[in-house]
Amino acid sequence: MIFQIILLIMLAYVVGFIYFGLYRNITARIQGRYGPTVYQSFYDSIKLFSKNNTVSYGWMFYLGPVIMATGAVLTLVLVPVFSDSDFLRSVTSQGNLFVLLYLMVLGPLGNALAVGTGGNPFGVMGVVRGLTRLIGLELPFYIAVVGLIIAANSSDIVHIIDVQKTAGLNIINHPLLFIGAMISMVGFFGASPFDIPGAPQEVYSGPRTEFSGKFLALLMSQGSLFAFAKLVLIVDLFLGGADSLVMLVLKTFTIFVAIIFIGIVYGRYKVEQAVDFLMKLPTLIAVLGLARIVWFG
Amino acid sequence: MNLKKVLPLKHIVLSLLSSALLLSVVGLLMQVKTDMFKNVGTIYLNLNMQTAAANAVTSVVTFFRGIDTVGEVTVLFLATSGVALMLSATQRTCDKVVKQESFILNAGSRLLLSVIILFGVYIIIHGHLSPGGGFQGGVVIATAFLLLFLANPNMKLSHGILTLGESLSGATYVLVVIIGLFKMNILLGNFLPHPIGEIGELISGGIIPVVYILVGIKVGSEMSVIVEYFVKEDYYKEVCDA
Amino acid sequence: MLDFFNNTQTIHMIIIIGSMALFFIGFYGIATQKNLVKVLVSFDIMESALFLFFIGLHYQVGLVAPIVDKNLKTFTSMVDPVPQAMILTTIVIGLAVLALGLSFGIEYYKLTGRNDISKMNELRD
Amino acid sequence: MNSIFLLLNLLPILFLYQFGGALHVSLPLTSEFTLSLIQTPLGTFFAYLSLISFLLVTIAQKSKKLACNYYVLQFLLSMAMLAIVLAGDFITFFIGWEIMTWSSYFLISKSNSIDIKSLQKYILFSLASAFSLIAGIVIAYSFAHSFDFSVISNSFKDMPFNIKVALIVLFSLSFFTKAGVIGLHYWVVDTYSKAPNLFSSILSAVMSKMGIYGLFLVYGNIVGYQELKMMFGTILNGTDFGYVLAWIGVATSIIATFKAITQDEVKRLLAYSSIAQLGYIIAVIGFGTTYGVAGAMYHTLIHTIIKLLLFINVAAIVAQTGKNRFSQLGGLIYRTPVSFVMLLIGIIGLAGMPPLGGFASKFMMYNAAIDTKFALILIGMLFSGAASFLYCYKLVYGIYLGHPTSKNLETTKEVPISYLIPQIILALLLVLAGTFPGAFIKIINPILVEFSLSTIPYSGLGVMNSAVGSFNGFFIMSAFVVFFVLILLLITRIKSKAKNNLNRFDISYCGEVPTQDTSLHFGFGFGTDLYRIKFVNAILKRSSSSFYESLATQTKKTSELFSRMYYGNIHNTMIIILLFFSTLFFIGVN
Amino acid sequence: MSLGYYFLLPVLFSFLTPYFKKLGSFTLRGSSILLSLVLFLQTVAYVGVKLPQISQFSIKPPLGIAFILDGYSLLFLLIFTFSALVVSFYMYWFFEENSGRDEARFYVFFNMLIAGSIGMILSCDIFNLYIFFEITGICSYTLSAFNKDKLGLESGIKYLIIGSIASIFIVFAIMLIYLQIGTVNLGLIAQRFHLIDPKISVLIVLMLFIGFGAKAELFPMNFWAPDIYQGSISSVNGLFSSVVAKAYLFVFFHLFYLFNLGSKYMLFVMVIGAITFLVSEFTALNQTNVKRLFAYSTLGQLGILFMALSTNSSQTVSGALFHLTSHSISKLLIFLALGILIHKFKSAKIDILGNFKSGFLTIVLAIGFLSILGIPPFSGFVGKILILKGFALSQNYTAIAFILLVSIVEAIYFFRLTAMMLDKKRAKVTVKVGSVNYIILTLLAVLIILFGVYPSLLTHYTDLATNALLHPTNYLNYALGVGL
Repeated sequence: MIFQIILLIMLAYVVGFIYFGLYRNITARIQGRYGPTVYQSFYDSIKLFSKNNTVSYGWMFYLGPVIMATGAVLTLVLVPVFSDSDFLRSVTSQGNLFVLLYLMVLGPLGNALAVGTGGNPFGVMGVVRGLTRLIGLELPFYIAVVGLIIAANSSDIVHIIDVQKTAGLNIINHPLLFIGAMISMVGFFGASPFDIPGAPQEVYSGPRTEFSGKFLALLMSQGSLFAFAKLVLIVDLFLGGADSLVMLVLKTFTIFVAIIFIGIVYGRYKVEQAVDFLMKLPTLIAVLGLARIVWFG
Repeated sequence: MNLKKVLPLKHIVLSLLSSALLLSVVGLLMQVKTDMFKNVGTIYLNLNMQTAAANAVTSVVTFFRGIDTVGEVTVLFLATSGVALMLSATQRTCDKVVKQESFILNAGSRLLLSVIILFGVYIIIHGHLSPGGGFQGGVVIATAFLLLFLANPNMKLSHGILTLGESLSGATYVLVVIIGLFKMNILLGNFLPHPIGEIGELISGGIIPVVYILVGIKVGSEMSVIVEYFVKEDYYKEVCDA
Repeated sequence: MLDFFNNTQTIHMIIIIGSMALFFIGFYGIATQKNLVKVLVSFDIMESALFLFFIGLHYQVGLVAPIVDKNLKTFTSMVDPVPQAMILTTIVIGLAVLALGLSFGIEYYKLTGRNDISKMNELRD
Repeated sequence: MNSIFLLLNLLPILFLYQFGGALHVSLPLTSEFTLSLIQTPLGTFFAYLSLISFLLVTIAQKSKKLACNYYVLQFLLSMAMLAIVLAGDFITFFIGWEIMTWSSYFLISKSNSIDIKSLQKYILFSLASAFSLIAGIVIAYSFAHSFDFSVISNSFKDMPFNIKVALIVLFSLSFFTKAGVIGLHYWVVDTYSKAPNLFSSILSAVMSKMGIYGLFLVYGNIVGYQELKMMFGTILNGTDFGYVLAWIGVATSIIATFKAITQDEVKRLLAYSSIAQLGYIIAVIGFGTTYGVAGAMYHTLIHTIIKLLLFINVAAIVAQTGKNRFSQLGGLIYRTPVSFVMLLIGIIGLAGMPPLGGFASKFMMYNAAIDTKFALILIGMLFSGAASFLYCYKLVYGIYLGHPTSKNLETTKEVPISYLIPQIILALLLVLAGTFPGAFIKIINPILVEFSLSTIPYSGLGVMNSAVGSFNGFFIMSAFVVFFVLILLLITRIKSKAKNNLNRFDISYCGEVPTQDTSLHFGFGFGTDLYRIKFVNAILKRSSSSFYESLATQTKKTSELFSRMYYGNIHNTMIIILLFFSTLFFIGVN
Repeated sequence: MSLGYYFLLPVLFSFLTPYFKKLGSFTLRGSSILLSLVLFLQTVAYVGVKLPQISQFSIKPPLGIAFILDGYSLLFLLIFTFSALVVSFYMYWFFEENSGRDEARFYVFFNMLIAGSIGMILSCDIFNLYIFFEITGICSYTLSAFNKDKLGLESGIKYLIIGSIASIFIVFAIMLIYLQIGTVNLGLIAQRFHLIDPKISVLIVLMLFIGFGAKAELFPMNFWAPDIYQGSISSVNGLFSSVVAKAYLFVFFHLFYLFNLGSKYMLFVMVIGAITFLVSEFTALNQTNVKRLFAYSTLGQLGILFMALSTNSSQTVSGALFHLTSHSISKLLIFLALGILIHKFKSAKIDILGNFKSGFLTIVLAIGFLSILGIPPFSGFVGKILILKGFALSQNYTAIAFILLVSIVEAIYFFRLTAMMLDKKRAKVTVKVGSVNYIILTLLAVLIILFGVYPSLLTHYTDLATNALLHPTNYLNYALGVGL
């Protein structure tokens, strides 16, 4: 089991960074640039791990990234990666979808604590923006998840995957929910138009302002782990999971690309605009999907 | 022109209301049948031979409904105390003496005093025989003092004596009521021998004349006090204002 | 003509009308008069009306005062003594209240120079 | 003094433990009233909850010099609550309820920051609650001819439908007021924020739970969930009644959450948070399903723990610094580290994040909603939960993080140990509740039996089972700890020259160099920009206060109108009497 | 032991007062206390004796007048004599502090006030009752004017005018009764009342209603009441609230049930009571003078009592009598405690009085307030719940809702006062309570709590009283002289 966990983390680490690299690359190409290599982010993280850390604001500043990474890793191990194998099944069965929903917030909280300890106004600004965005951002995703749980009558992800084998994929059965969840996902990946917390153009690095060296590296690494976990989760929920590594990469990549393409097209919302938007159209779409399940399912 | 003065609406409405009430009450009372039940008074009349007072009203007042009279005396006493409470304090502060008005008036009133008091006493003592009694007699006595005050503004009553008479007669009256309980096992029992003589004689009727005499003393002194306070009030006001 | 008046019914009727008229004059008085003395007088008028009413209604033709004397040895065909006793009591009470009221009035007048009851409004919040 | 009352508080706990569920006392008060105490599993649960809370708060009060009468009133309050939860009939219940009302009133009045208006708000709402309760009680009595719970419960089925509804509405109104359902919460915030700091913890943690107990009592015992289902019919997989109640609860939760975010005063934030959390409980309490009851019960427990922890923590900080606003606090993390950790544990619980007990209770409630297919309710709860992260963060950031806003905050010392002991105990409880959620199943099952609902299967201390999924709290906690330690080890292995004890002004600040005078405690007031979001603005700009203020104005106007009649003109009074006589005369005679 | 002593001893005391006065103020005060004590002990001695008890005057009823003590009057007798005892102790302190008052006359009026009230509840003859009514009246007029200042005299005059109206109506009614029934004995009236012309009976009832209703402070006739309270000293307020008003109320319902009036009248009285309650409680909100405030509160409580007593159901009536007792004790407590404060601050303005600092007074006042509001574990609660229970049994939900809603209005001002007492921001003046007052107030507070936690002490007597009120067969037998 321990071996499997390590394997999974490594897989996620690599795939996550590659996707991140691809993200930068594709964005650049669309914007008519060349962009860095696919592995650039990977190199960055390795480099940062070995760099000197210039700044520390006490133990909470130290622990914040660790908590965040812990949250990401925990999320990762609790998401069933392969649908038909026993891979980490004994671990994933200990949790469920609700655990994941809340674990996804635990990490950012740890980070936010560290940022707060740092006391940099820009960092706090980013945190506040992120938390405010959360009000709207999670809503469509929650609705989608609730819809799926009610449809499957279980909050167990494995069960949801199993249901899709017989009843067909959720993306086909519940397209409205999928759309809602995808819009939320755009935000989760920090892509436009919801990339408010980082907002590179305005606050020069948002929550990460004061981090450097191994902390930044840790944050980057957990970001890629987390991104992978989220992608797998979406795949599990809507695309019936993946029974092999190839399928996994294929499906996650598809989702990933979709997110990128959405993200690149739009400019960034202001935070209240984002929340306002998210509370209207995506929520409405998701609620319609949900109503279909509850009243007509 | 003030419309309110020309048409005192409130007065008109109230007078109309009073008239309407008058008409309907009179209409109502006209239908009253008064002889549905035998009045308790006729029973008292039949019982009156036992009490041996020639005046049935007196026996009702002092005996059959005797406790009413205790209450009544108390009411008068309380009113006197109230009047005294109100008017005594200011009178003490203003203690001037004014000139004698007229000697003839003074002497005449003194002459009349004894006659009036005697008449009052007669009314009191014969309360159980003829119309009259303690209250009436007491008031007559008070008029004697009124005359005195009118004639001589400097006149002062001896409060000590009045209080003594008032207190003692009152206390005795209450004791008479209580003695009845011990003698006859009933409050205000007629424990004195009666009828002692013929109905219509002065000494007859047991406690009835006793009670009326006590009432007479009490009412006489109380009314005198009231009269004094009111008369002097007016008088002192004039004196003090001057 | 005299026979007509020598009739209990008629006498009662006259007494009712008269006493009630008096009563409602007093009623009108307390409702409209604002002078304390006048109000007290109105009360007295009302009370007097009641005395008249009560005593009057208990008089019947042929009955005499309830006192025995040399000519009348028994208590028969006499008027009811109870109303008279009651009225006696009520008169004294009325007198007592009147005296008390007047003493209040005098004292109040001394303090304020007013005897208008509608203007007694120092007791307010 | 403190020690005496500490022992006194300990006594009833031992007493209850001694009886072990078999307490049954009845004491004839008059020929008609009997005071009876019966120990039911439900009552026992709440009894321990309140008694232990009082014990912990008394420990925390050690460092404050409080007068004897304060302790006496507090003990009276705890006894009143004991009477409420152990009552076997409505008279005992009501007596306990009212003693609770006034003893808490006098306790609140001992605060230095209290004003008459807040006291009035508190007592009037409490009395309105009590009067609504007593109205329900006597109406029930008029049919059952007894105040006994069991008799009323038995005769409830035979009452006319409108009476049943009236009873449920009256009781609910009463308990809603105590729990602070939105619209009836007007008193809550002022009271919680202005009460003595440590007493606020009792108000929020225990007293509001008496409302919850009342709801359980009425819905579960007196009316019965079966009867509720029969009365109102069903919607989806749940009852109509539960659905309406759930919306009330969810609305409470959402509105209070947003209100909480915008507060500047620490205790006001906690007060709104308390309302919001009780909103969750009310949302699921009417479901009438196993998981609804279990969720409500578990959240009651967790919320008690959390709110005690947070209020004691805040009270300690306020006592230590003398400041009670986020705008006046900040940067205390390295001055009061233990307090910080305690608060951190508290808010993680409050936000309902996994390794701690807060998640377990939320999970239970969410499952209840899924069980009944009340999807929108569930989303409402999730939404409010997401929004609650904001105020959780505001709480920890505003007090402990960022920069100190005044000189003396930089020299503040750690709070006295007596404040920390209860906090540590509570934090441990919270961790345990998250680690061994299965233990709770053992507590809840007898109560479910009492309500004649099916029980929850028990499979180990760490496992929380539910109809639609389970999780292993023990596993998640240990995994979290293991990963945390591993990553920590990893990161400490990586040697890097880190400048510790860095000056707090050494931050990137747009090229400026901040000094002592620069205001750096940014972000304590966040939430105010929420006004720019239309939906949130719609919530925030509305307030029940205008309604109650206008009610007060109307009352005052009525009062003035009536006062005019008592103008004191005796002449008019006489005329009125005479007119009254005339009117009655003409009516009566003709 | 005779019932007549309740009247005769105070009368004897009053007649002899000038001589007590000469013996010194200590003797005067002492003798008054002794008198109250004797009467109270006599009342206590009646507890447990077989009721009704009768004490005849001159001649056997129905011809003569008698005092009859049944369960109903025993309860009131206990309240009255107890209040008198407490107030006479209190007045000891009062005259120590306020020397130079006309002490002797005060004691005359005070004792006769109690005696008159007791006479009203004991007498079985309506004309005799009227005389006691007047005695009580005259004492009340004078006591309210006792201060002899503008306010006092004004209140005295107002009270006197209202009293005169009331007495004229009552005299008229008595005369009509005698004309119709031929007697003024209550027993015979009760027996024959339904036989007389219904129109006349309406007139009689109406006049009695106006007469006693005006004195018992019922709604359209109570505009004078707060003025009276404001003008008089606060121990007298306590007596007005706990003795005099209760005596008129006693008579009102005694006659009400003796005459066996129909349900129409009951409904009417209930509505009038409800309006009284509503209007008074609302008006009380707007007061700044503490005496007026509690005057309105008294009116309001009388409203509840009128509502509850007119129901003819033993449950409600019993509750109402309990409430009445508890209200008497509480109001006495409040007025006496306020008297101490008013003496200290020389003002009755709430804003000024709120500045006192005395833990003892705060506690006893709070107990009084809570009791009147009907909050457990104080005696007011038992009364209120019994009333509500009674209404519930007759399924009169409107009345329940009404009482509870208006009670909230009542709570507003009671708790405003409480909050003011507890307010730490005020400039506080320490008030010392003398030992006599300490004992008195503690006694009253203990009684309130005692009746609250152990109501059986009192319910026994309220049940007796209810039975006697609603089923006055024994009373009628005695009043008719049957079996004497």
